[in-house]
Amino acid sequence: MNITAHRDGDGTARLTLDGDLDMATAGSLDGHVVRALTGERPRQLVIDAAGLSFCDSSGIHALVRARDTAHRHGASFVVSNTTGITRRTLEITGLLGTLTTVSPRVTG
Amino acid sequence: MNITAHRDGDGTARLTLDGDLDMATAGSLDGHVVRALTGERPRQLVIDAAGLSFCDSSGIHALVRARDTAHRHGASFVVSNTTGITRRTLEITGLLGTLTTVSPRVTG
Amino acid sequence: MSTLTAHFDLPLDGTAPAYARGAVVALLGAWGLRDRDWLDAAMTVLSELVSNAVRHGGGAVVVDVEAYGRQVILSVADGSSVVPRPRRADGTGGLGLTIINAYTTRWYVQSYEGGKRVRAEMPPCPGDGVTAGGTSRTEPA
Amino acid sequence: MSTLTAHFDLPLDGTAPAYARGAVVALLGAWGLRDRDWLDAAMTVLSELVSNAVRHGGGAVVVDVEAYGRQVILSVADGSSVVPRPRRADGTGGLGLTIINAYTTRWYVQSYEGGKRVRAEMPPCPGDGVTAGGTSRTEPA
Ligand SMILES: Nc1ncnc2c1ncn2[C@@H]1O[C@H](COP(=O)(O)OP(=O)(O)O)[C@@H](O)[C@H]1O
Ligand SMILES: Nc1ncnc2c1ncn2[C@@H]1O[C@H](COP(=O)(O)OP(=O)(O)O)[C@@H](O)[C@H]1O
Repeated sequence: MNITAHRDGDGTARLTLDGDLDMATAGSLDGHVVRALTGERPRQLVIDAAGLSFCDSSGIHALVRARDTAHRHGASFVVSNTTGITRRTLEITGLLGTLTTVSPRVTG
Repeated sequence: MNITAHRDGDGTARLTLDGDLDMATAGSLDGHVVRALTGERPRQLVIDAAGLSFCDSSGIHALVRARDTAHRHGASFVVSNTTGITRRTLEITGLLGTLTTVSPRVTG
Repeated sequence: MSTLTAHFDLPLDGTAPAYARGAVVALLGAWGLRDRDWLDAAMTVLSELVSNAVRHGGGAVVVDVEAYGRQVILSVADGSSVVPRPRRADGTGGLGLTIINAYTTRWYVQSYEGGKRVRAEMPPCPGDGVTAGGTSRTEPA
Repeated sequence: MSTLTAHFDLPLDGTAPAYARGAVVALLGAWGLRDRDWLDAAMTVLSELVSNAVRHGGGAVVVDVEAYGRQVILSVADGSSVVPRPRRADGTGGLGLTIINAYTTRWYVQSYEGGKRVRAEMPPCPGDGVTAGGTSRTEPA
């Protein structure tokens, strides 16, 4: 699993995933999410899953945690470009809509 | 195994290997060698092994056959850019020098 | 119809699911079971089973793969006799059995050498490839 | 010291060596045996053994991998009772046993279920990785 962090001009933090998201690599995503949300606080966190070749429940839980963390930091959240087995597994678990529709930042 | 054929201006036919050369892929090299040597006859056949990630005895025999075929077609022959396990195995079999030193075309 | 089997030990390690997927996808490929979507589903099931064995099971983790023609059973044994039970999903877990349910035709638990073994039966792999006799020439990835 | 084993069937097919390498490199990785040069040599030995079983052996091909700590034995059984003998190399073959000789500490032939089994003992894998207890966190490739 390779994770690349980008910061767009419009206040979007983008994490691009490449490889397999599972028990061994979920912790690395957790770390990247926290780093992306601290410092210069983004308005939105986008996780680009185009290069995600595999994702099991450990991976899905990491995506759910990423969403919760983004909301806690006042950022909106979305997983973009899900394909193949990742998309099928998100569908099965009932989380496809939740994770792939932009969930608005909570303003408190 | 991916094999790409190039023809240089100076009459060199070049086959670039990418992947594993073994029982399953040696026949594909045989075919490429014959095609590279027919038609516009090259003065030299170069097999570029920089992308060769694995080569066992089936692969080495295919390289030996390539050399014999090149010589029969009046072309000189060399395997270039051998590294790692391929180079070690060529050394062990005593064929490193034979295959990686340009063997002159036989003019008959 | 040919029967082909594989049996191997896995250490209790966070990397066990990934290595297990790598080994089993190659074995299934050798057996001519190469349908991409089916393999993806089978690897997801295997990954859930191994992750659960590492996370909740402990002891020796043993993987068995059996193919009866294009019918495949994936089994993962561990040292705990606790039987997996679906639980409500939260941020830390609870989706594994849901996924196993969805991708298998059935799954069940057997007792196995002081611990247990979870057996997951996959729907048949589409296509027709090598059998023990061997005919397919598809090149491995 | 931990003992870890794997055992699997292979159909008689030209792609069997490649798939066998894929499966065994993942298994050895799971077992913490991840030294690149050592794995390359082990995969070469395995490839020669499986190629010979497919080419000369026939019948059922069965692979066994045993790790006693960092000491590994690769075994490949086939249905022929003919014992491999070095032959002079030519354009079609004869280098396999030379390569097996060079990369193993020793190899020998056992009779096995009506056929034979060639066992190849590798030199110990350098480094220190997971044992059955499991500690390494190296990510699979
Ligand atoms: N191999 C196992 N050994 C013991 N208990 C298990 C095993 N697999 C699953 N369980 C139990 O079943 C529950 C549900 O499993 P699962 O749906 O995979 O969710 P998760 O593992 O993410 O908690 C687990 O929380 C655990 O209590
Ligand atoms: N598994 C086997 N079963 C029967 N004979 C074998 C086996 N492996 C090797 N041999 C015999 O030993 C000879 C030498 O083997 P090897 O050095 O690997 O060369 P090659 O297989 O390329 O001919 C073979 O030609 C074959 O006659």
